[in-house]
Amino acid sequence: MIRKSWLPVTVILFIIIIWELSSRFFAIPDWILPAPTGIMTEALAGWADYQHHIFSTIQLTIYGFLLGVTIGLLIAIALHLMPKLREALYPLLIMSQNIPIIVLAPLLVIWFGFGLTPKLIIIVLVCFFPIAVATIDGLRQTNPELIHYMKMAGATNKQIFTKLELPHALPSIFSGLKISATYSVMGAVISEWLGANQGIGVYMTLASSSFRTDRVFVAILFIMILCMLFFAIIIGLEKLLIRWRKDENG
Amino acid sequence: MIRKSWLPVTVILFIIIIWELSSRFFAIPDWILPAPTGIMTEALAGWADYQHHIFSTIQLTIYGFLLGVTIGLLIAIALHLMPKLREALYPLLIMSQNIPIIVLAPLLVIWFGFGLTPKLIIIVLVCFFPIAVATIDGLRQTNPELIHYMKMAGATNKQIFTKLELPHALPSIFSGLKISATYSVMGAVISEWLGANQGIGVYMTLASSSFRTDRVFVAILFIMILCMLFFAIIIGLEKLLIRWRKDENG
Amino acid sequence: MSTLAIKDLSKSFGGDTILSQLELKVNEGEFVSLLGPSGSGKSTIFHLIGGLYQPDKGIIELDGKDITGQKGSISYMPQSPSLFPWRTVLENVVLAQELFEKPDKQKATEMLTRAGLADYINSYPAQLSGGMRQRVAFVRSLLSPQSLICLDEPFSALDEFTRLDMQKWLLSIWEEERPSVLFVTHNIEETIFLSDRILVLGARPANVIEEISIPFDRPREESLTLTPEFLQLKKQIFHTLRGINND
Amino acid sequence: MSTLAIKDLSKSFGGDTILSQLELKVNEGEFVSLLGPSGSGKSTIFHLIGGLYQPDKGIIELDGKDITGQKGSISYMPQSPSLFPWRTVLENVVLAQELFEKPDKQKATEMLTRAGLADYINSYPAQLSGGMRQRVAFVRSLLSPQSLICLDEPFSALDEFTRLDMQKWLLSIWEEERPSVLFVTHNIEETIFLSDRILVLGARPANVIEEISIPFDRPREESLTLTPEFLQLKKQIFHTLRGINND
Amino acid sequence: GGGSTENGEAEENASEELKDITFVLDWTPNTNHTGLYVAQEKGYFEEQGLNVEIVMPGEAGADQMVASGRADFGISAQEAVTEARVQDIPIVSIAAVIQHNTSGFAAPVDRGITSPADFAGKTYGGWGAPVEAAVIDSLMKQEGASVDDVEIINMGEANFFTAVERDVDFAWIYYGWTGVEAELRDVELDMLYLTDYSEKLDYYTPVITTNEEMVNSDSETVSAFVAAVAKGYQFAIDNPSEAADILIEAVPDLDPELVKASQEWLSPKYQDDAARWGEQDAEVWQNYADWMFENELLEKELDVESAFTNEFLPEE
Ligand SMILES: Nc1ncnc2c1ncn2[C@@H]1O[C@H](COP(=O)(O)OP(=O)(O)OP(=O)(O)O)[C@@H](O)[C@H]1O
Ligand SMILES: Nc1ncnc2c1ncn2[C@@H]1O[C@H](COP(=O)(O)OP(=O)(O)OP(=O)(O)O)[C@@H](O)[C@H]1O
Ligand SMILES: [Mg+2]
Ligand SMILES: [Mg+2]
Repeated sequence: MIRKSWLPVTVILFIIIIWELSSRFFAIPDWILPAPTGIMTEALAGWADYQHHIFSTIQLTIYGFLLGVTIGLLIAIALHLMPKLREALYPLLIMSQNIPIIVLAPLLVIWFGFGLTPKLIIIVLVCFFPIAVATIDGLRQTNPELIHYMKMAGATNKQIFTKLELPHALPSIFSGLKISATYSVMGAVISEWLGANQGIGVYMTLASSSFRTDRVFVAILFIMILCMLFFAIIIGLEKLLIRWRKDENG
Repeated sequence: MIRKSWLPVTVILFIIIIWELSSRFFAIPDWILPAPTGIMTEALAGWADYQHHIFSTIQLTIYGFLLGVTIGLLIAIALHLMPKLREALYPLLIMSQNIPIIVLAPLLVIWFGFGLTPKLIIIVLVCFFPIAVATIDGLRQTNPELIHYMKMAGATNKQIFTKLELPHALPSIFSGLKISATYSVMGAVISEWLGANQGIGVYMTLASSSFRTDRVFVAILFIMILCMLFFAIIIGLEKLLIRWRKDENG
Repeated sequence: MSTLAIKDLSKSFGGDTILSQLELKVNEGEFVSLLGPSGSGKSTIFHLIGGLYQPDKGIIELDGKDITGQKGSISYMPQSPSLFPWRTVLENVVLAQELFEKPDKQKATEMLTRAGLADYINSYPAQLSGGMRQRVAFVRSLLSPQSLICLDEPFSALDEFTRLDMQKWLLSIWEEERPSVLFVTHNIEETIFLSDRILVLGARPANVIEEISIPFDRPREESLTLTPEFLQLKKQIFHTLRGINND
Repeated sequence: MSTLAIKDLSKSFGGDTILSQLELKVNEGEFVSLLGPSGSGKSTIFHLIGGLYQPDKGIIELDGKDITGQKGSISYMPQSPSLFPWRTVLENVVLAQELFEKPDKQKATEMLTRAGLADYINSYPAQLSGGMRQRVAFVRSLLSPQSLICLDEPFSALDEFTRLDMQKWLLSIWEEERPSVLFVTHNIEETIFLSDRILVLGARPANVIEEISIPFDRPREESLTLTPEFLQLKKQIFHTLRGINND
Repeated sequence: GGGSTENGEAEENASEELKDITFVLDWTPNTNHTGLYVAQEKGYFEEQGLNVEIVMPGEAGADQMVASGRADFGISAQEAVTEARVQDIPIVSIAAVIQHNTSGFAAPVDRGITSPADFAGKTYGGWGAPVEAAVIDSLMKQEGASVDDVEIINMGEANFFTAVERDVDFAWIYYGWTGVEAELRDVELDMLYLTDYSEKLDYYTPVITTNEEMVNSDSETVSAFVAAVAKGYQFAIDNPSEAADILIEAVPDLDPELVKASQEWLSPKYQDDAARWGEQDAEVWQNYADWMFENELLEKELDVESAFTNEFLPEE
């Protein structure tokens, strides 16, 4: 892990250096694009003021992501096991991705108030879809030779599912998890625009409305860090669970 | 096709009927949630006024989606063929999904003006990621036995890619395409909030700011129809290109 | 210990009729072999018995019970090993058992050792040679709980000695537990050495064109294969098969 | 028409040494067979020649040129058919050819017909029987342009007659074009019938423990297998192999 | 003499080549913007040799667009210009669209909020800016109450009518749009205007802005633009109903009924008690900047002189 990560770190450092230099060279005003050093200064100086926003968003993201993934997996499994249901509900799944927040927000507020519920719904809506699509596709791509064997051996549908299709779909599921994890942090930030008192989303809108572009970028910095963290956790889990692949190619 | 689609149509009709009935029964005010009949009335009455918005969005979506898919595929292929590059750039891909529009929007407009470019950038940003992740994962999951054969047979890396890995990854690529197609319409709508004079996004914000909830729902109706259309085209293409799977199970 | 009776079985794929009005019987504790040209429909017969495909016509009975299209009645070894790449050898062999009862890992380990795979118990299938994978699939079928065993070319990838060893092992298990066995092979010596009865399938559409009862006593010794009676029988079957091929 | 020379080749997986200081030579236009117990390393030797694995030590030369770790020098038929599920039979057999030149579909169709697959030219692999898939892989290797052919148990899934037919076909092609052939099989009769020379591999770590030159003239007839000299040779090889297995 | 030459030039330009101008709104088009659309429709811009494109900023936000020169002119508000200038963002207010602040706190009558003291114990729905708490506090202090007793929640994307259905008791609205909509819906509101409680809060909102670059080096264009806009607003002042029709025509997706009613309400308020439309008073700027600074809403004091100018307004 450590040996491998120097390359992306180098690239990122390189980009930051280019950015800093061009900021200085072209004298780009801070309110358009602050220099990395400016952002870092603000990040360090303001830590005490904004850290509660970050922890609040982390919490929200975790709840939302776990809920979203659970729902996504359950939907995928249900639709896979019941092809009739898949036919009937697949269009609804797609539709669910096309309700703009601007419309959903008022409805959610009227139905659920300004509490945690509407925010979780937003994150779930963002997260569940990539997981569900990837899982359904993964389940359908199981090696037919192995399915034939399982059927001949007398496996019940449940056994075919748990012992064959699910492990076989794991790589696809992780592919979906990676997309969802990436979206979950942004989902949480967006959900905070829907009426929250703290969180990175709140911090960012305030910063933006008072023209503190440097703070906006501090917010983005943390969104990115969070996201990379989530992503790293998913990849770690993937490595842990899909061991055999490594051996196979080794 | 026709025989199969009655089920989802039934479900959707059922939902619409429930919605209509509860609208009437609970006397939900129109400005919170208009009844389907109300939405339809407005959709029919206003067609001449808003149809140019729809065609504008369709055009934008198609350009953006095609561009996004192309870029997503190219990135995935490049990262797959050059593992060093993958290591270096993967984190950047993830980061690209975590730049909130609120921050990006001013920068894009400052750099590219109010024209087509910034809008396309937004759609591409939304579309390319699911494609890229799904394709990379699909390419990596190629049956190692077949890769061994190809190597022994003297296939160049390019041949292994074009003759084996790419056709093998097709189902995964389609899985990514489905997710991207779903997002592309919403992406176009969002990109229109970035300063456009026409498009469903414009129509919707105008409707929303003049408290015309029925029009907002007309906009959603068309977003959904567009999205289903795109999705159907992708599924059609999938059926056309991945013929052998059907035969195999038949 | 089961009786299998196949009556009037027909099956076609697309327009091709593969099996037509096939009649076949395996008595309780009997060891029956199927011989036939490549592509004649032997594996298809297994798939029909196993309930994977529905026949176009006909009935399959196990112990007098109609099991047409019903799965899980047989212990099965497919022609290609069909191992799960993410399971170790040990996890793979207990798979069929797992479907019905708590797997007996102790016994599985013993049987893997007997099959010469002691060092590979925790390896993944991709780390094995072709013959090793076949032995894993063989052990898996022996560990299944059903009493009708269907083996589809179980020893095709083994060298003569490993093959002989496996044959003797199979016979010893068979003599002890007396399951009914339906066996597909292309090796005429093997089929004579193992079977009570041999059914020869003709070319398409396949049907049993000759039935040969093997007169040799049990238990059989390896030396049997060198006796003139054995060679005579081998020659006879050889000619029958040549007849089919020259049609 | 190529000369293959393997010198001092060693290979291990993890801690297990599979091959140790292997020496092996295939002369121009020679037909050489490898015999050895299951898991002894025959397929691994092929993988090394084909450049799939890098050896731990040693050199592989083709026509005096070092091809260690270099791919594409041999025409290869793997132990498991390795067909592409999304390609039809015809598209599959021209695959190896496609890598180097414009595929000759005319010739491919003829060869498929010769292999008894005329009716399956446009079928997908999943629609074929085990033996049919093996023949497809065999035709594919015959269509590759390289002049050293490596065949890994090419006929294991075929019945005696299809097998004999394929053997005779292989011999007729060989006699016409005189490629160098390296052949793996478990069938002793087959190996005597086909080869100029037989190399017997010992148990792990594998090395050539016996080399047997086959004295029979060419072209060989099927009747050869019934001559006493043939049976004598068969017995000899049988005993050599038994020796390995009893170690 | 000089004046006539200028006019002659302008006319000449008109017949030859129009100067392209981008104007960016603060939000979606509404009656605050009527003068612009009138100037557009009636050809006042063309008379001044300008070809104006009006764009909505969407998520991009008008102020940065104007400051960076991507847009030549835009709509903003005094509070935003103040904050922006303190952050060294070079935008300048060149005309006040409405003379007095028409915003205030609104609540459905059943909440019983008739004076700032009634805010105590109620829930305020806002957008989370510190200025909100400060304004509420300064109103409540006059009646001996404190903002500490108000629960403030962020209502995000929800609109006023939705928010007051749940949880929220009162919110900060522009009467000219949301208040008029309430009238149309027969929702009875209690409306507490800021101007009724504090002089200092009578700031200009909205205003028309441009960037310092334009002010310093292209004053001709700025003058021409402001002249056309002023004519447009003058028309809206004189002919509310006709002006509303022009806006509806230009942006047919707006709700005509709301536009008409809103225009009726707003037209007298554009110029109000000022000598001419668009006039800005240094005292108003100074007062509000001081108030913000006192309430720790600004990091440093505003240089009022450079924040706005009346120099481009047409002579009356
Ligand atoms: N799923 C399928 N779809 C279409 N045709 C099939 C399918 N399965 C088998 N067949 C056809 O049925 C015939 C018999 O196949 P089967 O696998 O039973 O042969 P077999 O006797 O086992 O041959 P082998 O000895 O080569 O394994 C073949 O011609 C094959 O092409
Ligand atoms: N990728 C791998 N990883 C680890 N071990 C391997 C791998 N490939 C082969 N082996 C080991 O190398 C040994 C030789 O394998 P190989 O496939 O060469 O045998 P073989 O002689 O072809 O046997 P068979 O006749 O059964 O096909 C076996 O013990 C196998 O477990
Ligand atoms: Mg078969
Ligand atoms: Mg092998």
